[in-house]
This record gives sequence, structure tokens and C-alpha cells, in this order.
Amino acid sequence: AGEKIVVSFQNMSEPFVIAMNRALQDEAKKLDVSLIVVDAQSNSPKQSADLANAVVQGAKGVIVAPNDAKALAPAIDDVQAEKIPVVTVDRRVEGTARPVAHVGADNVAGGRTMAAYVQTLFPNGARIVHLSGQPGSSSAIDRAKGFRDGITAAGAKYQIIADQTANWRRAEGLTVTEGILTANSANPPDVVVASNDDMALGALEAVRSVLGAKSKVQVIGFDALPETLDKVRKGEIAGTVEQSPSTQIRTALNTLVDHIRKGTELKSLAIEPTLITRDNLDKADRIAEVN
Amino acid sequence: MGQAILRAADIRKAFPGVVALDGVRMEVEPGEVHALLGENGAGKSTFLKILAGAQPCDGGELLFAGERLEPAETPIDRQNRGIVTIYQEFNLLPAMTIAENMYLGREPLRGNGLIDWRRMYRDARKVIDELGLGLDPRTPVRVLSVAEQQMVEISKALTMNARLIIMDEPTAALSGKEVDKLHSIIRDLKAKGIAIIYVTHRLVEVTAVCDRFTVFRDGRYVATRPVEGATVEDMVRLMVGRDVEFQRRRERYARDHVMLEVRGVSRAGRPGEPHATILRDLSVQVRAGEIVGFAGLVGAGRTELARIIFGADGCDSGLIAVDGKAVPLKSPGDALAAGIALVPEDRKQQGCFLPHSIRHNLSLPSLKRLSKWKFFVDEKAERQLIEDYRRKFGIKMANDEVAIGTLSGGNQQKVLLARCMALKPKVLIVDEPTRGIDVGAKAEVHQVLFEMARAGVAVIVISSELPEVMAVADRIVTFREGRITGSLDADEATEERLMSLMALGAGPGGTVRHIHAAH
Amino acid sequence: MTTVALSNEPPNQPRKFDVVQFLEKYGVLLFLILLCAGFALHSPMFLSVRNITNILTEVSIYGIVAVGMTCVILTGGVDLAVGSVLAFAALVGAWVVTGIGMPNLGGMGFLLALLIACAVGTLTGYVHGKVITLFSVPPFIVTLGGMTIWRGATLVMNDGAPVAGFDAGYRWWGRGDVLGIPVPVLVLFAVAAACYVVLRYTRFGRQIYAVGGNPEAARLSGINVNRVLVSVYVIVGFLAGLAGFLLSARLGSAEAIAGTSYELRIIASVVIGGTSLFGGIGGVGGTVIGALLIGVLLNGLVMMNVSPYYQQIVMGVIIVLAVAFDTYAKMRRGKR
Amino acid sequence: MTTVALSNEPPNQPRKFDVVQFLEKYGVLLFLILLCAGFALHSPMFLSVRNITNILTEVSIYGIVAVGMTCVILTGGVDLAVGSVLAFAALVGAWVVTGIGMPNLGGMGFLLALLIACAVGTLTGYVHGKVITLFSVPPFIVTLGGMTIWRGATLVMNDGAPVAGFDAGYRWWGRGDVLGIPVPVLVLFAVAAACYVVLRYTRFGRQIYAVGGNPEAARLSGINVNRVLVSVYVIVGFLAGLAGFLLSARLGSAEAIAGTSYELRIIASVVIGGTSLFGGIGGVGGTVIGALLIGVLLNGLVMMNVSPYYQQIVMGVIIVLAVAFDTYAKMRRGKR
Ligand SMILES: Nc1ncnc2c1ncn2[C@@H]1O[C@H](COP(=O)(O)OP(=O)(O)OP(=O)(O)O)[C@@H](O)[C@H]1O
Ligand SMILES: Nc1ncnc2c1ncn2[C@@H]1O[C@H](COP(=O)(O)OP(=O)(O)OP(=O)(O)O)[C@@H](O)[C@H]1O
Ligand SMILES: [Mg+2]
Ligand SMILES: [Mg+2]
Repeated sequence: AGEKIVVSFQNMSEPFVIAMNRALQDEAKKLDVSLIVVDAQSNSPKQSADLANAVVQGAKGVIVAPNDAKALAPAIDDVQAEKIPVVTVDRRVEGTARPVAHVGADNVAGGRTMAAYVQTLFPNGARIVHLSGQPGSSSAIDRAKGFRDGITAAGAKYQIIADQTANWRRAEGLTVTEGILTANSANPPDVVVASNDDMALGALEAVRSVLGAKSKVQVIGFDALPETLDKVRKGEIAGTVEQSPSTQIRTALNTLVDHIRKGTELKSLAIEPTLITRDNLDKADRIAEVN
Repeated sequence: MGQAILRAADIRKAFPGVVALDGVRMEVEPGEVHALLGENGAGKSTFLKILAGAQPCDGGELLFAGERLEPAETPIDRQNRGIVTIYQEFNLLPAMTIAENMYLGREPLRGNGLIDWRRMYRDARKVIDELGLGLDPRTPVRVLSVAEQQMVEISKALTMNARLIIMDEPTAALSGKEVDKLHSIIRDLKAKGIAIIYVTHRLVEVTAVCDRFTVFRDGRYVATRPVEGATVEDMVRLMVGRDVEFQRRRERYARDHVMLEVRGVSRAGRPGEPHATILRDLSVQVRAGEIVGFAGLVGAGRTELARIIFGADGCDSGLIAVDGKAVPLKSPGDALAAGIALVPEDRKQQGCFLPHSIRHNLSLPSLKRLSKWKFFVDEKAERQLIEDYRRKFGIKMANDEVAIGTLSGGNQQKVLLARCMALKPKVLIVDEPTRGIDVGAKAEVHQVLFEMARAGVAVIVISSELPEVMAVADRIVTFREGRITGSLDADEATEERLMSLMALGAGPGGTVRHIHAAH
Repeated sequence: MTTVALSNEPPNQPRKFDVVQFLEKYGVLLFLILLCAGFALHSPMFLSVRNITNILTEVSIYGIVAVGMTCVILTGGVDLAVGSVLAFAALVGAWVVTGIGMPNLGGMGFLLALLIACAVGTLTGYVHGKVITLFSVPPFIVTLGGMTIWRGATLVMNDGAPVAGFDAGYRWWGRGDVLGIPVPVLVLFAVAAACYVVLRYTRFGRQIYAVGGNPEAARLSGINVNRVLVSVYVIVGFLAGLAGFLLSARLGSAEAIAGTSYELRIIASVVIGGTSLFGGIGGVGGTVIGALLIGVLLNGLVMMNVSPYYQQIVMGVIIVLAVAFDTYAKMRRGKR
Repeated sequence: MTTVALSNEPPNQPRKFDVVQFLEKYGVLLFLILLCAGFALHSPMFLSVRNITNILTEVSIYGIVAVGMTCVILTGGVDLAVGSVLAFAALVGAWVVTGIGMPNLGGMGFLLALLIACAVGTLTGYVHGKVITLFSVPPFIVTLGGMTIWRGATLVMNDGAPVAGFDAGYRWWGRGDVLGIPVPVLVLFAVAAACYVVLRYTRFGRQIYAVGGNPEAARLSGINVNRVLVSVYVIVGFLAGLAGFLLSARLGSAEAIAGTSYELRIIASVVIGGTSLFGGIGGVGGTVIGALLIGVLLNGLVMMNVSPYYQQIVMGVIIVLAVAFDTYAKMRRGKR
């Protein structure tokens, strides 16, 4: 095989990352590079150590999906100091000595997209339940920020009646939403907005079990997992925001390999978060996986 | 001589650094009470554990009722063969009740396979009453005194279908009345043809109940003799290998100065707590150089008072003064600082740090004195201290780094005694100090107590062995049901007078109990 | 822990029932009741049937495992692998039945999934128990190993992706009810009752206490200590598999990351319920109360819409308070 | 755990040095050496100075806390809050110094951050210790509460966002070196050495073992058991604060989610190192070896390019093997 490329993901048990990894393996075969994939298990120190290892392992290039926007800067500096090119995907790093090429979508923008969609769905205002991701993780912070800002900007008729976390998990999405819906059963919300699809799928279960199958409460997710896409097609979930994991990672790998092989410049590429609804399902990255 | 029920030949067992058994043998006949004698560390308990299947042996042959005992057999296999063991160190579950402990693993079942609790408690009660124990079988074992725990172990053995009962120092913690009771039970068992192996350091008991005795010395077999015609001196000579002199009377060292003053200590019993006897207005004075013996039946409140003086338990009212200065009754730390030291009665629960080395066990409370630069332990001084006491007490150990848990029971007790001596206290309280200590060493322990007295220490000796109290003490204070009933000078004390002070007016079971209000 | 002796009850019961004594014995229960009253005052929907059902359903999943964990902790051990085993067992079950085409079994495919999940759980527990007893490795290490091993295996299995698409029969186990009581809750009741009977009325139960209270004494009393140890890990493994199946039925998907960090919540339920981590003391009644306390807190704080960050603080404080209260009640009881 | 009493080493050493005996005593060390040899054979860069430095730096952060955890576990307790305390202390320190404008302090702002982090850690430890001893709540519960409380507090502080922008003096503590040895590694050595001396040569050390070995006997030996207990939680709190500061210096940011699930890795280091969770047996030497074993595994498996999911499986298996090997070596030694 060809050049050794180290790819460090923040957490390989997240569905979003799993999708990225699949596309990565596929693209690597096409480009004939040899991959070393490492999993930081949501742990910045481990990811730093993994990057340090990359240097020792003699990587020709490194792709990082940072666990934290700031905490990985020193480790990336070290890698770049060894003249090894680095591309970040999914999240940006801040505070590096030299700029780092980034291929990815902006999570704040993704959050704003969800807010905009709520406005489209409910032009006359809405009562909203918001489920954010694991407290402190940077995508949770960014997505929540984008969403809350968007809702605040939309005016007082949009009201977040419950703002809770479900730690990215489906089971918690279910129980937290159940609690919220029960507490507000006198005056149910209009929409549940979740910062990832797992929580959205849990919330959907909750809506069904508390309010029944005919409930009008909408659910919006994030990540465009095949399971969600299926539900979008069936009209059970209103929409999900997509950041095209496979496009991100394929682009990143190609950019990096081109740079190594042909000396082309490392360019950043912003991927616009897109909203996937019933109308544009075919645009979804992983629609092929839906049976 | 008839057919032996047990025949052990050439049993060997080595531990790292020690040869515990070096080819010992023993034969026991049905219906025989066979004493096994030997100094501390002679290998008695090790031998018995091998019989019980609790430990494997390195070599040798065991025949029981004509059948070979396989080395791989476990305690349950031996139990099924009818070998029942009362171990020297208790094996009770403190959180469980007396009855649960007695029937552990053999609980009576109902037709549907579930435990028949009612029957279990009823059966347990029967056995307990037979022993005259006066305890509720629902009492959790953790609130029992050492003597009571010993009785529970005995009751447990009696519930099993035994052909040979092994008793490793069953009377070490018992007072006269319980011992008599046990002996009468032993005679009953004997009449039923059950064989008994009986280990004790109280050699008079051998004369009282045993038919023959076997002696081990340093892991070797010495002799087997009939009890008839043998004197205590003969036994001692076989055990020790030389004559031992017993000092019967000694000088008195008591001075006029009152070293320990206990005034008006009272305490209401608290159900569910250990050591819960009600104490009523106890006052005692011990002068410098005086040895005061506390005598009483099991549960009379001796241990209780000792623990209160030592600050280990609280009391409702009362005053303790050492050398004229009042001592706060808050914690053992305060008591130690004031110069009071205590050897507790339960060495496994309250004394030893079983996995830790002898050195660490012995020096722990004295570390302040053995320190350099305030915080550091002066290991040289520490080792010297251990060496001193090893010699003084003849503690049998490979070296001072081995875990105290691997010592024989008697040697553990010696380490704990040494621990308190090393503190150089003003007041020394020893609770059953010679529990499990062999005759030779017992004399040495007494000698040490005399030395302490000569140095001006006020000594309190609690012992359930009346002869010991009478031999050691200058003055004997008797307890009954949490009251002090008398104080006799050793010269005027006789067993009869003491007994009457200890037991007079006592209800059934010796003391009026107020247990199990928990229910 | 210096206070082992005080905090505990012998596992036999008082002969007459006495409310005050009962509450002092189960201080956590009293605390739980007060807590519920507090939540009810603040949010009227808290005591609605709907919400109570929600709480019970949520509790039942980890409560079932906590019941098994009680047995393990009673022997002085611990099982950190339960969360991973739960996910692994559920995924294997779901994977097999969806893989071979569920409807083919005439609507009974879910039974196969249930069986497989339980079998897988049992097997992992057996492996843990055997390694613990054969090589005398501390349970903490063995099950810590198990925790990463089974999680890794789960991720490998379906490449980290969840398995979904269950039929109604399967979903019934997580979402159906009998006379209004959700199925998982019924399962919890059944499991807890069975475990209660085993611990209290069978020789095996006594042996569990004995092994935890004093392994050496247990051995000398003729108990096969290793067999008891293996059994408790088998029990908790089986229950983790069962819970995994129920969770997948409830969520409609078997995820690879299901049950992550459940072990802590489960152990906490047991310890809050008064079972000592040193073994030999405790019981399954307390565990159910402990699990309920956690469930009520999780639900009540959300109902009150306390901000998530503060929720964590409040949650921590209340758990410590509950146990402190319990200890206090027991001490008071000892004093009378 | 069935083999508490006999299978263990008294906490003191043989007087003459004997290699075989040493290796049998530290079976895990031997295993670690074999493991390193294996990795080195497979991947030649494994033993490069660069890589060893990487491993040591990674180990040092949790190793420092593990040293303190050893003291806690020796008393028979446990501290689940270390990960949260680490994050909390670091964040408070970083927040204060960046908040008041670091450069103003003439380049010594980092000292203030260090002091604050250590002080915060110490304080939280003191709180844990006091609650444990005053209300006799099991350490597991108190520190479980602490774990969520301090994490919540961390999140509240900066609304979950990290604090960054440290000057070079601050960063030196995480990324600088002295004669080629990274600063955190030096700190680990210093902390481990100090703790070794305390446990082995001081009265306080003896008291820790005594309290863990038999609390009642310790009390009767005049030891102020509660004071010892509070002290060990203070120690581990202090060290968690210190480690938090070093981590933030290393990463250049103090994250609110730093140290999540560290507690398990830290306790694992201690237990792999042979310290008994029941207290009274073990020592800091083993802990350092345990921490190294985990660090080497994390690094070596990545170096060998084992796929991440399989890594988890391999990691679990090796940890169990290492401890089994250790037990075996000790048993063999006991037999001679
Ligand atoms: N587990 C063990 N490990 C190491 N040495 C042991 C162990 N058990 C016993 N020993 C040693 O074996 C020897 C015999 O001990 P044993 O307990 O059989 O003596 P004993 O005759 O019962 O003494 P005592 O009268 O004091 O009870 C002692 O030197 C003791 O230290
Ligand atoms: N209310 C009670 N509940 C339970 N046990 C009790 C109660 N009252 C007394 N006891 C038992 O009686 C014992 C009191 O005996 P204590 O040890 O104080 O006296 P002693 O004279 O030293 O007796 P011993 O000969 O046993 O040492 C306690 O240890 C306890 O087991
Ligand atoms: Mg003996
Ligand atoms: Mg007594």
C-alpha cells in the first residue's frame, strides 16, 4: 500500500463517526494509501497522545476530527512542526501556531439551520423542547448555541419551554422527553429539536408513547442517519440536518493525498449543513443505506 | 484397646520458612476424649486443620473409621464423614444471627425446598438452652462477647451428626461455669461413643475429662499416655522438655499512691451494640504497683468497664483519673496519651492486623516514641524493640516480617501483650491475657505483669480462670450483672468465696440478660 | 469504611410490624417518599399515573440488572461489565433475528432474540466467574476487562451501527403493558421477587451472604465458595442480557453504545439501598428503593426543568443526603 | 475476593535484594517488560526515546492521581470524584488567571493557577473526607455525589466551554522539559517518591495501612481513624488538582469535560498494581507499574495499528492476563 496516513477520530462509537470511517476506508482503497485509524474515545489527552504517536509511527499525513476545539492545538502544532501535513475534519481547531486546513461543516451553522427550519414549520410561533448533547463537548455547545441564537433572534413567539440534555443517547432522549411531555401534558409543545439523531429517535419514541401515534408534535434531528432518513420518508420525523460525513472525510483525504503526492496546496473547504426533509431525501449522503 | 476411629501417621506440613509438622502421629478411639498438648506453635492447630480438611498436608496418612482420607477432601467431605471441628479462631459471620451461624449451609428446609426459619430458630433454641446459654438465637453474632461466640461455635458443632469432634482450645475464653457445662456435655457425647480431640492449655482440664493425651513439641510427636497416673507436672515436662517452675506467691509492690481512680461509672445498655451490659455505679481504685483482678461470670461487665476506662466505649456518667488527673473518656487515643493501655479480649477482631507483619503489629501504638524527626519511623529502634520482646516472651516466628496472621494463636496473643508492654503505660489493663497461651509462657506473662507492678504500674487483670486471678492479683474485685459485689485481698480469697460473690442471686444462665430488645 | 457494623440488619425480620421501626430500617425509603412529596408539590403532573409509569419503566431496565448486582456485591465482588454485556447481548439477539429474517418464525422471532440475549448474558457472566475463581483475579479487574472486551465485541459485530426494524411482538416487551403495567416493570417485579425469595429462603441465598461475610468461614462450613461466586456472575450476566433485550425492545433498536456507564448507576442503586461493598450485608429490597430514588431524581429534575448543569449538582447532593439520612435513622434506631 | 488474608505481602520489603523474588513479587512488572518487548519486536519505533517520552507524559497525568488513590484504597475507601475534581480545579485556576489578565502578574500568573488548582482540589477532598467521617456515609456514595457535583459545577462555571489562552510559563508545566524529561513526568516521579516514603517510612503511612487493615484495632491502638480518613481524601484531592493543572498546561486549555471516566482508569492502575480494594494491602510502587501498563497498552496497540474496536478487546484481555500472571507468580512464590 501507499503512504501512511493517520486518522484520529474523537469517538468511534458515535454513529456520525462510524459513517465517516466507512467512507474513509472506501476512499483509502481507491487512493491506495495505508491507513492507521485511532479512536480517542472522547478523551482529549488520549487524542493528543495518539497524534504524538502518529509522528513516531512515521505518518506522511494526518487527519484529525478533534475532540475539543482548543485542547488539540498543541498536539497539532507538534505534528506540523515535524513537517507532517494536517487536515481537520468535522470540527475546527483553534489556537494553533500555523493555520490548519479544515474540511467540515460548522456546527453553529447547523444549529441555526435547525432554528430556521422550526420557523418554516411554524410561522406563527412554536413551543419548543430542546435536547442538547453531552454537556461540555464542543459540538454540543456549538449546535446548542446556533440553535438558541436562531430562536432568540426569531422573536418572542418562539419559546423554548424545556432545555435539557440527553447526552447524545437514545435511551436518555426517550426518558427525558417523556418527562417533559408529561410535565407539559396540559399544553403540549409543538416541536422537539434534538442535537443529534439518536436523541431525536428516542424523543420520537417518547412522543408516541406519551401522546400517541397520532400526535402532531414534530421531531427534528441532526446527522441524517439512515434510521432517521427512513423515518423522515415515512413522515415520522420532520427533518434532520446533514453535515455529509462521507463527503467531508473523502474530501479531506483527497486534499491531503494530493498535497503529499503532487504538492498541491492544502485548502479548507466549508461544507454547508443541509436540511434533509421529505422533499430532498435523495440528496442525503447515506440514503443508499436505507432499505 | 479397641479399633481406632482415627489413625494419623507421619503427617508433614511446611509453611514458607517454618516446618509446622514433622511426621506427627495420633490415634483416637471411639468414645475417647483425647487431649492434644503442646506449647504455642507446636503444630496442634495445623494438625487439626489437616484433619478437618481445611488445609492440605504435604505428606502422611490419615485413616478414619478404617477408610483412607484423601488429601483432596474439603471441609464438607470431612463433615459428611462425621468429623466436626471447632476451630481455635472463630469462623462466625458477624452479621448473621446465632441460629443462622449454627445451621449455615445445613438450614432445615420445608417440603417446598425453602428454608424453614421457624424450625431453625426452634431447633437452635433447644441446643442453646441445653448449653444453658440464655441467649436468643435471633441475636446477631456481632454483639456477642468472645465467650458467647465460643459457645455458639460449640452449639454449632453439636447440631452436626458427628463421630469425631475436634475442639481446638474451646475453653480458652470460658469461665468456670461454662467450662463445667462443656465438660458435662463432653461426657454425654463420650457416652454416645463419639470421639473427641481436645486441645487446651489449662492442664487441669485434661485431668478432669480426658482419657489419654498426646504431646507435640516443635512439630514433632513426643508421646501418648493415659491420663490416669499422669500429673500436670508430667504433662508440662513432656511439652516443654524440662521442668517448669511455677511461682505460687510473690512479693507485693503496691504503693500508697492511687494511680487509677474510677468513680461512679454508669451506663445504660444499648441494644444492638456490642458490649452492652448495663453498668451501675462502678468505682474502683488501683494503686501504683498494685495488681487488681476482675472476676465475674461471662457477661458480668468486666470487659465493658475496661473498655470504658480505655475510652473505647462511651458511658453515661462517671469519672476516670490517672495519677490524680481526670482523663477525658473520648477515645482510646486520649487514654493512651494519659498512660492507659489495654490488651483487648478479642484478638482477631480488635487486636491483630492479620495481613500485616509482626513488626508493624507490635510497634503501632508506640510509634510516637520510636520516631525520628517527628514523622519518620526509627526502624532500628523498632527492630530492637521487637527483638527484645521476642526474647522476653519466646515468640515463635520465622522473622519479624511475616504476617501476624500466620502465627499460632498463642504467639499472636504474645505479640499483642508485647504491644501494650512496649507502651510503658502507667495503667495496664489486660483482658484475658493468657487466652491460648501455653503453661510455660503463661508463667512468663505473669512474670512480666509482676515486673510491671514492681515498676509502679497499676495493673488490672481480667481473667475467667479463677486460679489465675488468684495467683496474680493482690486484690480481687468481683462483678455481677454490671455491679461490683465485693473486693477481697488475695490472701483471704478462696474460690468458694469468690464464686459466691460472683454468682449469688444470679438468675438462670448466671446473669440477668437484657438482650435482643432489637425485636 | 469504619462503620460497617452499625449500618446493618441481620437478614431476619421482626416478628411484629412496626411503622416507625420500618421507616428507620429503610431510611432511604422515607427519604424517597419525602422527595416525591417535594416534587409533587412543585409539579402537579409528577404524581400522574402517566409519569409514575414513565419512572417505573425507566427504572426497570437498570433495576433488573441492579437486582443481580446485589447478589454480586453481597459476595464482596463487583461487576463493571454489565453495561457492555447488556449492549452485547441485545445486539447479538437482534442481529441474529433480523439477520435470519424475523417474520419467518411466525411472529415468534422475538422469543428467539430474548433467548439469545439471555444466553449471551449468561455466558459472559459464566466467563467472568470462571476467570475470577480459577485464576483468583479480583472481580474488579476481570469485569473491567469484560467491560472493554464486550464493548469492543459489540462494536465489531455490526461495525458499530445499531440494529433496528423489530416487529410488534418484539416491541411489546418494551412498550406493551398488562393491565396498564408496562411489561418491563412486570419483569422487574418478577425478578426482584424471585431474588428476594432466593436470598431469604434458600440455602443458596444464605451461602451468598456467607461467602461475602467471611469467605474463610464459609469454606470451613462446607460451602463451595467458587461455585457460589460463579453463580452470582452468571445471575447478573443473565439479567443484563434480559435487560438489554427489554431496552432494545423499548427503543426499537439495539445500539452498540447502549448501557454505557450504566455500571455506575447500577452499583449506586445497590449501595444506596444499603448493601455493603465489602459483602455479606444488604438485600434486594434496598436495591429496588435505591434504583427508584435515582429514577425519581432523574425524572423529577427534568419535570421541574432544572438546567442540566445544576441538575448534576442537585442530584449529587440529594444522593449523599439520602444515604446520610439513612445512616442517621439507623443510628437513632440503635440508640433507643 | 476469596483470598484476602493469606495471599498477600506484608507491606514491607525483604532486607536483601533477590531478583527472582522481586519479579515474583512484582509479577505485573515482569509482564509489563514482556509486553514492551513484544511491542518493540513488532514495531521498532516503540522503544524510541520519543515514544517512551510520549508514553510517560500520557501516564503522568493519571499516574499522579493514582498515587493519591492508592492511599485512599489502602484505607478501604475509594474516590470516584477524581476526574471531576481534576476538571473543576483546573478550570477554576485557569478561569481566575485568564479572568484577571494573566500577564499582569509579571509572567507568574501560572503560579497562581497552580496554587488555586491545588487549593481547590484539596478543599474538595476535605469536603469528601468530612462528609464520609461525620455522617458515616460510604466513600463510594460520597464521592459518587462529588463526581456529579463537581462536574456540574465545572459546567456551570464557564457554561461548559473550555478556558484557553495561557502564556508560555503556564504551558511549560505541560510541555516543557528538564534535561529532556517532560515536566509532568518529573512531577509524577516526585509525587510517587514522596508517597512511597510516606507510606513506608512514616508513622502516618503506618496509620493508613492500619486503618485499612482493621479499623477497630486501629482505633484501639490510639489512631484517630477519622483524621487519617480525611487526610487521604485531602491527599487525593490535592493531587487531582495538581494533575488538572498539568493537563490544562499540556492541552493549552482547561476543558469542562476533562478527566471524564478517569476514575476507572485510575482505580484500575491501583488495583492492577496489587492494592486490595478491601484496604490494608498494597503500595505505591505497584500503582506506578499499573499506570504504566495501561499507558503502554494504549500506546502500543495504536503503534501496532490494531483496529480501534479490536483494541478494546485486546486491552481488556491483556489487563486480565497481567493480573492473573501476577497472582500466579505470587502463588508460586508462596509455594517455595
Ligand atoms: N498459614 C500459615 N503460614 C505460615 N506459617 C504458619 C501458618 N499457619 C501456621 N503456621 C506456623 O506453624 C506453626 C504451628 O502453628 P499452630 O497454629 O499449629 O500451633 P499451635 O500448636 O496450635 O499453637 P497455639 O497453642 O499457640 O495455638 C507455627 O510456627 C506457625 O507460625
Ligand atoms: N442488650 C444486649 N444486647 C445484646 N448483647 C448484650 C446485651 N447486653 C449484654 N450483652 C452481651 O453481654 C456481654 C457483656 O459482657 P462483657 O464482655 O461486658 O462482660 P465480661 O464480664 O467481660 O464478660 P466476658 O467474660 O464475656 O468477657 C456483651 O458482650 C454482649 O454480648
Ligand atoms: Mg493453635
Ligand atoms: Mg470479657
